[in-house]
Amino acid sequence: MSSYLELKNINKSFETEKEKKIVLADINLKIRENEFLTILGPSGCGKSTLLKIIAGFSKTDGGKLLKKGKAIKEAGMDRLMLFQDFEQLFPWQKVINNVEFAVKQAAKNKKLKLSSVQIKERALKYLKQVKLRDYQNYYPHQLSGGMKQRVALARTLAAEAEIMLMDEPFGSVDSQTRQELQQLLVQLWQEENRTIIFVTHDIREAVFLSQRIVVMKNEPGQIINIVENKLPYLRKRSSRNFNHLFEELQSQLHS
Amino acid sequence: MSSYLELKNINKSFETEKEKKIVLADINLKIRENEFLTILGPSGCGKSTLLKIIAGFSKTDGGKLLKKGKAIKEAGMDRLMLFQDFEQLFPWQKVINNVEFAVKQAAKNKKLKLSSVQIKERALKYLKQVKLRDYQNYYPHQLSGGMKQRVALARTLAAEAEIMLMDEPFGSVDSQTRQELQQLLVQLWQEENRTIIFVTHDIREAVFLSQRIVVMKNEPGQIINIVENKLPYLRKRSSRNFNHLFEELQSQLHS
Amino acid sequence: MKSKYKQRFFWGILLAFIWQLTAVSGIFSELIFPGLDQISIVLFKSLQDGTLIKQIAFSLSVIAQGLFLATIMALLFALTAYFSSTAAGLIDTLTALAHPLPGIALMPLILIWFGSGRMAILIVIIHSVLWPLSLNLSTGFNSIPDIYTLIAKNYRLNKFEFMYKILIPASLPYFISGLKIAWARSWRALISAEMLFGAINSLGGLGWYIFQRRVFFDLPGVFAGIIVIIMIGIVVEDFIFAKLENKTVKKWGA
Amino acid sequence: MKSKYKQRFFWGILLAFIWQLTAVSGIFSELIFPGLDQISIVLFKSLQDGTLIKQIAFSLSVIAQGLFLATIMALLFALTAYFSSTAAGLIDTLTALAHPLPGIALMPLILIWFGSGRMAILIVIIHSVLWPLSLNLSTGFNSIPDIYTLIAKNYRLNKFEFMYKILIPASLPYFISGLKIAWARSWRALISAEMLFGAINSLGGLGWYIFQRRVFFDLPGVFAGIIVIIMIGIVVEDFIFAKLENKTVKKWGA
Amino acid sequence: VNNEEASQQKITIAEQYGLAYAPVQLIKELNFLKAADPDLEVEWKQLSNTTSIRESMLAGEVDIAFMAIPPFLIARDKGMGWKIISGLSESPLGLMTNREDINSLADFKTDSKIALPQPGSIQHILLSMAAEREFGEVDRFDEQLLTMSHPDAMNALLAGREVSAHFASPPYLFLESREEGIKKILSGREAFGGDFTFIVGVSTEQFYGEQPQNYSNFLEALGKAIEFIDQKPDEAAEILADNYNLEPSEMRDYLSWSGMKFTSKIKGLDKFIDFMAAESYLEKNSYQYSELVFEENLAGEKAISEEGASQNEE
Ligand SMILES: Nc1ncnc2c1ncn2[C@@H]1O[C@H](COP(=O)(O)OP(=O)(O)OP(=O)(O)O)[C@@H](O)[C@H]1O
Ligand SMILES: Nc1ncnc2c1ncn2[C@@H]1O[C@H](COP(=O)(O)OP(=O)(O)OP(=O)(O)O)[C@@H](O)[C@H]1O
Ligand SMILES: [Mg+2]
Ligand SMILES: [Mg+2]
Repeated sequence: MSSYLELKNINKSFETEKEKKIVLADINLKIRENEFLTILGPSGCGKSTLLKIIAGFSKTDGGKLLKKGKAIKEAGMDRLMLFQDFEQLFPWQKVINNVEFAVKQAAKNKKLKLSSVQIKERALKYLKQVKLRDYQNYYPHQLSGGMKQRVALARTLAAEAEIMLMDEPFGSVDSQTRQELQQLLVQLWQEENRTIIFVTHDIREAVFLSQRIVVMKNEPGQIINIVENKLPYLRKRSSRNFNHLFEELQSQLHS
Repeated sequence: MSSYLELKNINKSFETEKEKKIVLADINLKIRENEFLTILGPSGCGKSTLLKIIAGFSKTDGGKLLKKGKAIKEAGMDRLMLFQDFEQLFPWQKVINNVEFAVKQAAKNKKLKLSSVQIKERALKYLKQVKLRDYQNYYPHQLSGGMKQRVALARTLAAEAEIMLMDEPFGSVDSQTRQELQQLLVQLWQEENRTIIFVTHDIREAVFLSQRIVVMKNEPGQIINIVENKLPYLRKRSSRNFNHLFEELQSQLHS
Repeated sequence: MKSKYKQRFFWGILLAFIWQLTAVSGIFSELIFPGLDQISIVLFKSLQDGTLIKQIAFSLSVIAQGLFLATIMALLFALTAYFSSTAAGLIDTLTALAHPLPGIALMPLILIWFGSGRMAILIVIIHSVLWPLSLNLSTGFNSIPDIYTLIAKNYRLNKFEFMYKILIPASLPYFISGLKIAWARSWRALISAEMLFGAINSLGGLGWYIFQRRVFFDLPGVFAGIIVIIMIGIVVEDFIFAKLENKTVKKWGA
Repeated sequence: MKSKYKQRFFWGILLAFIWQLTAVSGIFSELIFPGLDQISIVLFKSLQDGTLIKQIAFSLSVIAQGLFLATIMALLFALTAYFSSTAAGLIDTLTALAHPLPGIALMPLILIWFGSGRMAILIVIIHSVLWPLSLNLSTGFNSIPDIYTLIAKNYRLNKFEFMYKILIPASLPYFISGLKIAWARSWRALISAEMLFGAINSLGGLGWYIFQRRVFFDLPGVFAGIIVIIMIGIVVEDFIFAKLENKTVKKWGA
Repeated sequence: VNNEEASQQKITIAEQYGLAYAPVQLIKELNFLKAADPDLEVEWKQLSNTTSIRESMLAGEVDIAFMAIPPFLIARDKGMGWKIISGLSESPLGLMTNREDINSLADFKTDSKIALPQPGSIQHILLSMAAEREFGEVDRFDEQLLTMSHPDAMNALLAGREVSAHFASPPYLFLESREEGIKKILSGREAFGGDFTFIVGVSTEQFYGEQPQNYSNFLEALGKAIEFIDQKPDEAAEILADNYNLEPSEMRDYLSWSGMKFTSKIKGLDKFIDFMAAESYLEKNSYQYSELVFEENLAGEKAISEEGASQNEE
């Protein structure tokens, strides 16, 4: 197995006033190209921290992060992060401009020249996918929580990055929209060859989406299991195998 | 049925640059004392807006909000709101002080004198319930998303309000912790006679928690159905009736 | 918006009324506390004979230039300090050095090094404006939520893009409040500088106008000058700053 | 923290070195550009005979008082403006009126109304500090995220609790940057006022010290005074403000 | 400063407000300098006080300035390379008070404030001279001084609260003496113990050495202006009235006020030096006359000594 992204012995701790808090301990993980990987684990086990390390935002205490064998030192548009926060949109830009921002930066990064019409078109395409086309002229503070999350999703998609790091992107999205977005994501991933690392709390979501599921535990954050999910796409939530895997994971997590 | 809280013909719209956006249209709802009510509905249908109106934060365009027959004009500690946002903790206070804040205000409101030891004890009790006792000396920015939500929950519980308005409090909490918190909430509600209005996207959560489920639709935000949930507490997620109700609600929402 | 002007108007009238009442009451000698009638006459005369207009124009042009230069410099300072911690050390030290020094204490040096012309006045204005503005800007830059910085890194914004796409809009409330302070400070600096540096071939600004009135013991004239400053201040506040805020910060719901 | 002092030290030494080099090079006449040796001698003498120490103490005590009063007033202004929109109109108008007026233009009025004593100096300091500080505070108050205000309403904080539990901590970066500006401004105002009002009871402050040196054409003395101001500025910046920031804003991760 | 050529063609003169500077205003109004050399560019610089003027001169921004003898001496003593061109005027000065209970210096309480331009100004030196003579304490009033420009001081004196006395020069002296309740308790002449030159013209050695032609043109123009006021006071008043924001008749009164005298003679220089050196306002205590005055005016040396002698007889 050629390792596309490789995390070797990653350790991470934070200094607090009273103690040195170990957040991630000895994380080892190999991620294949075009893989859809989800990370499941209890609140506070270090999932966001791990994504931020892969994105190149945080320094580690030790260990290596390799992409195609080369060490990654800083953030880049190849690994685009969708944050867990609601407030990741630029409040000073309208929804459409927030998405256009990603289109422009992506084009610049690929040395592509796009006209402003093309930029707007692409941005609108993604806004439509998250069902917010009608809200293009809203400012972020005029949106609901779930809508903000979807705009952020649209922005991330619009960047058309090689690797997408998604931190609970559907946390505040209603179940129907959520299922649609999950399908959209799978479709996109199948069509366009991307690698996706997806953090979620929703075990069903993990089972529906990913090829492998990384299960983490808390205090300190460690990988306790990596589960292969060989169910064929598109997966049926009501199928026996689906629910079987769900239960297996649930019992692992609740142990 | 004596109506404890009553929403009569509530309408709400926002002015945007280009249009007048109608968010809530003709909301009528009677809520009984000590009821556990959930609100289900698609993202952006006005659930948060509705809670804010009940809390007394937003003016309506028309309609009335009555508590025991009397019009409610402003916010008060009888209706305590737990916001959807991650950033509702005071960043300048440690976790423990954030919770103590609620204890103190509640005591003051009830003209109770508590010693600082008592205040701390109560705050710690609630922190323990959300499993964050060990994090009492952390500042909010040192917490993960789910941990912030739990501290906010602890703060809301600590206020011991008559009516609790909870806006997707478990959005970023992992499934196990979530189930534990759901149980905690039901227990608290049964023991201490509170009225809870709870917004969620998770149909199973609604079925597990509440006596009645308000189903809303989008554009404009309206109530399309109110479903009674007579399943006996404590409910079993795997029971046939549970899943039956789940499917019924799902089909209503996805229609 | 409308109501703001109404309020302004109301309070303006009220203050004027109180002033006039005090003047008429005779508590203070007329020499010390002239009535608004006298002041308006002087103001009108000065406006009519054209010199005051020229002096206002002169002062405004110096202020515009000084503010522009100082803003650019403050931006440069705050930006360099933001991006390089070594530079931050230097700029920090410079600010701590220069900020508390009153222009008047530097007068001898400015006179000696820059003379007493437009250049000297500009220096005084810049010295007055630069430090508080760059302080406010720096605070603004450092108060930006981390997440925007991370996003900027992620999308590989270069420093320049980062500056105008993120830093400045995200710290705009600080920038605007800094600019307001800067604007007021530049007026103050200008008036004092003009008073102290005087005029060349009789072409001075509003400060010199006030100074001359004072020398000639024409208190209504002094007040006429002060009123002009106030008027210009209010116009700038209401039309420029209020517009700026309405078009930005307020619209963004911050 | 440590590295900050190191940097300060490094840059301080470097600037001093450049200064001395320029002085020794003879590009400027010694009258214009005295060497550090000369300056230190004057400084040392002045310190030794005790008057300078007294003058520093005097200036510091006036500043402390002025800053304290101005901060209280600015808080009152900003708070009243925050809570009442009518008051906001008045305070807005007052600020727009008074902020751009230089103390020096108001000197005749201050002299007549408040005399030339400590009171007058205090008035000049307050006039210098009050407006920018209350502006920064107001901006800070108005930039607080809505959610905190809602929570405050929900938990039924009274105005006073709201103020010290929410408003002030939530707008602290603005408050601190306002205080820094206020601190520098108060120095500036003090020095100018002391220069203009002269000595009181033979004491006079640092401003008077500088003015006397200047009048007697003693440039090294002027620089000695300036160096004292700078030193005090740096000490306050590094020990008071830096501590304040480390204990608050930085710790909160803003 | 700039290139030689340009500096040959430009002369910068610092002007100040005050009746004692009237001849300078006349040079300006009547274009005496242009008459001598039409190519000469004349820049008139208005600065707020003597200290600023001194500093401008130090910077090479001003070629010719006018000030009282003490501030000149202080700068000279510190090593400034400049000298007196000529005397300009003598003028009445007066310590004016608004307090009924003050009739002499002895009546000042320690908390009565005396306003004057600044320490080291001629007013300050005169007050110190009087204090030394009457009480043997030069610095008797130093703790009661308020540094104020003349207009501010007059204002304060009229307001009658903060300031008890003002050491005034014309026209403020004249304006104040017309006000009810304000009286003079000490004149400049009494304080000094004789006549003295109030304002002198000063220039730098550099200017003197590099632009001899301009220097002599200026000296000539100054002579012309002084003569003009002397001989045609009405016409001079007419021309200057506007400049001082006064009615011509008022102007004429002021110009001919007793004690107002426009003359190029320099009086009292020795005495100022002696006193200021004795009281350590100056470091050096003896100056060659030629160290202080440009050659063209050294002829006046004798006249000065004679004047001094005649004063002492009075
Ligand atoms: N600046 C910090 N200082 C101290 N501890 C921190 C800091 N930032 C994060 N942590 C700790 O790191 C741990 C992991 O945080 P992280 O945000 O990665 O959790 P998570 O797995 O994403 O949780 P969630 O599912 O709730 O979002 C938490 O225990 C948190 O307290
Ligand atoms: N200030 C505003 N201006 C204009 N529209 C607004 C404003 N605030 C909210 N809205 C609109 O109100 C609608 C309802 O918002 P609300 O936050 O109540 O939704 P919600 O049901 O809570 O959604 P979610 O489940 O995503 O949190 C949204 O369509 C939003 O765009
Ligand atoms: Mg997380
Ligand atoms: Mg919501």
